[in-house]
Amino acid sequence: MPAVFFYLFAAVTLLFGVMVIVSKNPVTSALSLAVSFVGLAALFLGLDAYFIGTVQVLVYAGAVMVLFLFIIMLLDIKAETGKTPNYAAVFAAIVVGVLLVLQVATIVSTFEKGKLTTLEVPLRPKEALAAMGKNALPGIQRDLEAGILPDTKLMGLQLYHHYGFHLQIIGLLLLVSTVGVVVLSKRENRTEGGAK
Amino acid sequence: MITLNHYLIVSSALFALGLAGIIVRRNILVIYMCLEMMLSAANLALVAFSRFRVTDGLPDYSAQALVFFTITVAAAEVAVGLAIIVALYRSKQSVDVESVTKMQG
Amino acid sequence: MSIFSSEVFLAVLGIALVLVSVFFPKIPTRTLAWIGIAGVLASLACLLGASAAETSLPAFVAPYYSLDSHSLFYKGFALVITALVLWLITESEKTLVNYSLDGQIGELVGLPLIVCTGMMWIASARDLITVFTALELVTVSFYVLVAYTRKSALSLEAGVKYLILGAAATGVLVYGIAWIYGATGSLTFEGISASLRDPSTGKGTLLFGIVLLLAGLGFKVAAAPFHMWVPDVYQGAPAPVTAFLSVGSKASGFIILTRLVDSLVISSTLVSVEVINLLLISAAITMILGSLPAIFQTSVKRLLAYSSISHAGFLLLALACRGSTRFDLAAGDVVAFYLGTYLPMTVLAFFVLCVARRHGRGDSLEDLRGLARSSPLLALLMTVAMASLAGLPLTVGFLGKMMVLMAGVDRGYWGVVGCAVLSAAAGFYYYFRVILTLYSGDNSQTSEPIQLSLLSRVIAILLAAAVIITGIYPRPLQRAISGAPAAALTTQR
Amino acid sequence: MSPLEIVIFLPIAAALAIWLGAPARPTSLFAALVNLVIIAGIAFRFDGSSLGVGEFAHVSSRIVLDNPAISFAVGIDGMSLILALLTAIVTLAAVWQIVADKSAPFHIASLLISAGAMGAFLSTDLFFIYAFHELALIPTFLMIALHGHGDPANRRAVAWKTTIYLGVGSLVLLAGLAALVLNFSEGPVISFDLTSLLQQTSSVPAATQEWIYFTLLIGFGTLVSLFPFHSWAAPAYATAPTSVAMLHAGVLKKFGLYGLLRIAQPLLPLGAQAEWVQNALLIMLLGNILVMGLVTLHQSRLDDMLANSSVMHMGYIFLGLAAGTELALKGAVMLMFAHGASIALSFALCGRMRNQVGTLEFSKLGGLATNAPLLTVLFGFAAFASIGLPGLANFAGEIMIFAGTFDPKLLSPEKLSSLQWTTILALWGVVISAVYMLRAYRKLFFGTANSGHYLRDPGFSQRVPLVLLAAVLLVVGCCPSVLLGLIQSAWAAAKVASL
Repeated sequence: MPAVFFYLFAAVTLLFGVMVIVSKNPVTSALSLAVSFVGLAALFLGLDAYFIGTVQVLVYAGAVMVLFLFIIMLLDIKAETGKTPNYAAVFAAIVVGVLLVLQVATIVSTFEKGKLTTLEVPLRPKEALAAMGKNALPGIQRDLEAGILPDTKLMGLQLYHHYGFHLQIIGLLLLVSTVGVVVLSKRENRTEGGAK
Repeated sequence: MITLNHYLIVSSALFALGLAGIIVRRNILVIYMCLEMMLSAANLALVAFSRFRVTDGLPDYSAQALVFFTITVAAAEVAVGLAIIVALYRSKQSVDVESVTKMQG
Repeated sequence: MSIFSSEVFLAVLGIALVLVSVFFPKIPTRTLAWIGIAGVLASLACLLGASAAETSLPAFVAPYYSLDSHSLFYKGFALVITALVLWLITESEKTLVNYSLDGQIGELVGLPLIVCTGMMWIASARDLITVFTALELVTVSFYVLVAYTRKSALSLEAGVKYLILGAAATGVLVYGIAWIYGATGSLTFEGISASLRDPSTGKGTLLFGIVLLLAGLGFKVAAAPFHMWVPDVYQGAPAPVTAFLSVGSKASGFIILTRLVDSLVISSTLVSVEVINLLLISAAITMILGSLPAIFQTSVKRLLAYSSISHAGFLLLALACRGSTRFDLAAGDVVAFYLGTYLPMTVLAFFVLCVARRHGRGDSLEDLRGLARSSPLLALLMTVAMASLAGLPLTVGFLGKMMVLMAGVDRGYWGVVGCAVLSAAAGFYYYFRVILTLYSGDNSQTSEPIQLSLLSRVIAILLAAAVIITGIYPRPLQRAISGAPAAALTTQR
Repeated sequence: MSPLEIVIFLPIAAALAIWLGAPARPTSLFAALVNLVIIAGIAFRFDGSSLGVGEFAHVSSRIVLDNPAISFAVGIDGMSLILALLTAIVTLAAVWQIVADKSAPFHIASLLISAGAMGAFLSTDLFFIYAFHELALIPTFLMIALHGHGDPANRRAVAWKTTIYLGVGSLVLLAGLAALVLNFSEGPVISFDLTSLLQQTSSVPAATQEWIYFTLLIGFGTLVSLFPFHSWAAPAYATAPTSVAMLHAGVLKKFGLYGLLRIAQPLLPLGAQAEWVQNALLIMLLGNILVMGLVTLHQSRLDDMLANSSVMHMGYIFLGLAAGTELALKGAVMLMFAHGASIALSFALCGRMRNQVGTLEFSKLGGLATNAPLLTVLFGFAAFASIGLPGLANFAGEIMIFAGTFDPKLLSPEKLSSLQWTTILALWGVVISAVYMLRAYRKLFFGTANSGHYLRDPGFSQRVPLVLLAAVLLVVGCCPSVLLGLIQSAWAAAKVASL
């Protein structure tokens, strides 16, 4: 990804992230977060993670944030007014945040000494094809031969071939959360023993 | 040239923003959004690490699988979380953190 | 039936119970709960009958699934606590129905089974992805369980608190996993352990990830400084759920921590000193912050919450002592041993609270005054539980504490051992205060006699007997942990 | 099954039976009697000369944990036999004299304390020696807090103080024991077994031995009310119900001394001999004898006085321990027995007086002898025994301790050692105790009678426990060889004898 795009999307992600925190109106916060997530998705694309980037837009920016907005509208939550911010908390938050970023900056400055390569390594589909050998499914094989990164296909292979068990766990988790949402959001039923 | 470090700094900044939001904000819904920001920051770090650890010419997809699961889990958590917050709002008519400080001691 | 299929069976049973309770609301919850208990016991029987060398794992789980002595013990642990929690739910059915929205508590019976499945998977996890997904399965289920009785404002508050802090912990946990992955290039415990021997692994990166991961897990096990949520959530959640959180969730956190510490500390010295120091510092703070506030509590549930924190401190000390060959050989593993001692006494205490609640007594200390006159049996059970939690000899609680202290002394962690002694001394005060309250109160107070059903009396007495007998004869527990033949497991409860 | 196991578990079983509804008094009397018969039987047939170093009779061992190697092991030698005998006698007396209306809690507590003491004296595994002692903690706590004398707030405070002191003392003790066990075991297996520890040729360096010994001294010392850690004892005994006071002051408190003699002294000889440990111990025991003696002198109530005197007399036993010579150690064991019997008798009498007279203030009482000749005589026994009058058991013990400190091996021709100076100062304690005991005796039983407060001799049944204890004092006092023959064997084995 050209550097200018990186800086652009990183700025979008972070600036709108700041908006989430500082805006007093929850609707603004939610919308800012959605934009921030779109910026993040762009960063994912820059990292050649096309599938993850798409999912980020679909699930986060699409579904999750809409859910947030929906709830905010439903409950009709007004902007906070008249409250003076808790300056101690603001100060603590800034200190914690700055320290964290500094910490990470210090750590990443040591990378070159270790084995982590920080320079972008070009992807080499041909080499990958050789390494995968017969394990590669036909579709993946074709794409790799053509020199394209079959990101979504590789994710599919990964999820269904290697992480099937975890996919099942996640399925169970989604079921539990469905049950949970039903249980937690049903209205009080005054007639005893009534069905849901 | 954009390096791994750039991505990690952005990720840490996003994480720090989320953390700061949790500390500063009093609206539970906004706090919950900040939590999502923290999760996304983690995802960014994971994807960046996976992209810069090229094995056999491809990014390491196991980390991306984890990112996929994280996103799914986050969605599920949001669903349950919002249900709880709605229930709270129904009983207290407020989503301020001060409405959940009845227990002390 | 293989162990894995018994886990799948439990999850399916859990879903089935939820569905049945929705479509056949006439079926009493009690019946469903006992079906669930039967299912859990069947799985337990299957676990006892199976051997660690079982090879019949489906190919899609095999690479992520280990069946060593640890995972077998923690699986058994999850099953036992789930069965006991379901029993506690039947005991406090009346209370729960009062506080649930429509007099239906079917989900409360089904969800624990799914949680149990998650815990059993955590016990077998070999990589961080499995850990994360299974842990989230457990956590999300607990969000629902904690907030379940939402007619009670406290339960709802507890749910919100657990939700916010739990989600924050998840974020920190994932971020930690990301950095550990960045440093080691691996998401499996073996891979992490192997990369530590690689001299080019960046220590700073790894440590940053470890600190974050430990923070996230510290939340799950109620370790300081991530313990703030514990008192409120324990107080607000329904008592059976609190027991489940206090024992089951903690055990899950500790099996992950054990595996993590093993892969970080034992095979290499790259970060071992730092990790152990982190654990020791956290252990010391946890013990102090757990036991000192406990002195001032007026609610028994809150008291048990702080007690749970201080026990987490002991467990952390035990964790820091891992690799002390003398004691790992000894108890199989001091952490597992301590958890094994923690289970029966905690469940016993919560049982008494459930029954007292059912009979109109709240969970404040004053509400238990004169319980000995209402029910000498309940008072005796609570006395046993408190004595064991305080770590009085001849109860199982003492053995756990003694093992931890000796392991600490053996490794020369004097400062933390000193904190542990302080914490235990404070424990004498607050646990004895509960005992004193049970037996005091003047005769003028009206105290209705409390009747217990024969079955619950038998189970409760068995639990108390387990506390005392295991306290005198701990060999079966030790055998169960160190992976001795399954026959030895039968005596572990 | 070893008879010793029966002796330990019978009281627990009896307590359980009473809790389940068995008639309290017959059950506990039965258990106490059976125990006394068994222990007496063992004592009659006991032949200590056949026991070697660290060997015990009537042994039985059941493994409860593989590693750390803990086994439920029981065994008996001369010293533990004497203390078991004391336990059996005092238990019988204590449960016999219980006359409360709802007596079940009293019987249960007494039996549990008795079982704890028995278990501690008869176990030969450090784990169980420690564990059984703690069995008494909850009953003592509850009995003082709920059924003690005095107003509720006060007795509660006393119960807390006692429990916290004993609890923390036990934790220090546990730390010491853990350090001892860990230092003594080499290789992967850690053993708590006293027999194997005793038979092991220790290679623990002197410095380590010193601080472990000191830790044990503080830990055990707190349980015996060694001077700076004594302040729980007097109020506890003054407040506790009579049977609990008898058992705790008479028997259970001896556990700390027993532990020092059994564990610390033989296993850590270098620690015991260390100069600084010795001096610290001497200062502390002088605190017991002189400071507590003076405190006792100023008490205005009988129960306070007895409780404080009990603390004071522990100093003499510690003196025997400090001397470490065979004669002095035998004297210490002797005095443990004698003091146990005499203080139990004192508290039993004190309890009777409290019940009948209603007050124990010296200033309000007098001339009680007129209607109660038997009690007068018995109280005389207790008082004179406590002073150390020849012919009663305490005398034999005290004289052996004093003589032991002047053992030729310890004497240097030029000057007296700090130990001997301590003994000389300690002798003044005898004078102090004579003053307060005789003064109390005279004030209570003679002098002008105070109207409204009468004391009568008890009926036949209630005389039994009192007479039993007095008889024991007299018999042992007149022919100490009855006990000394048993003790002989205990010290033939001990390494300290070679001092």
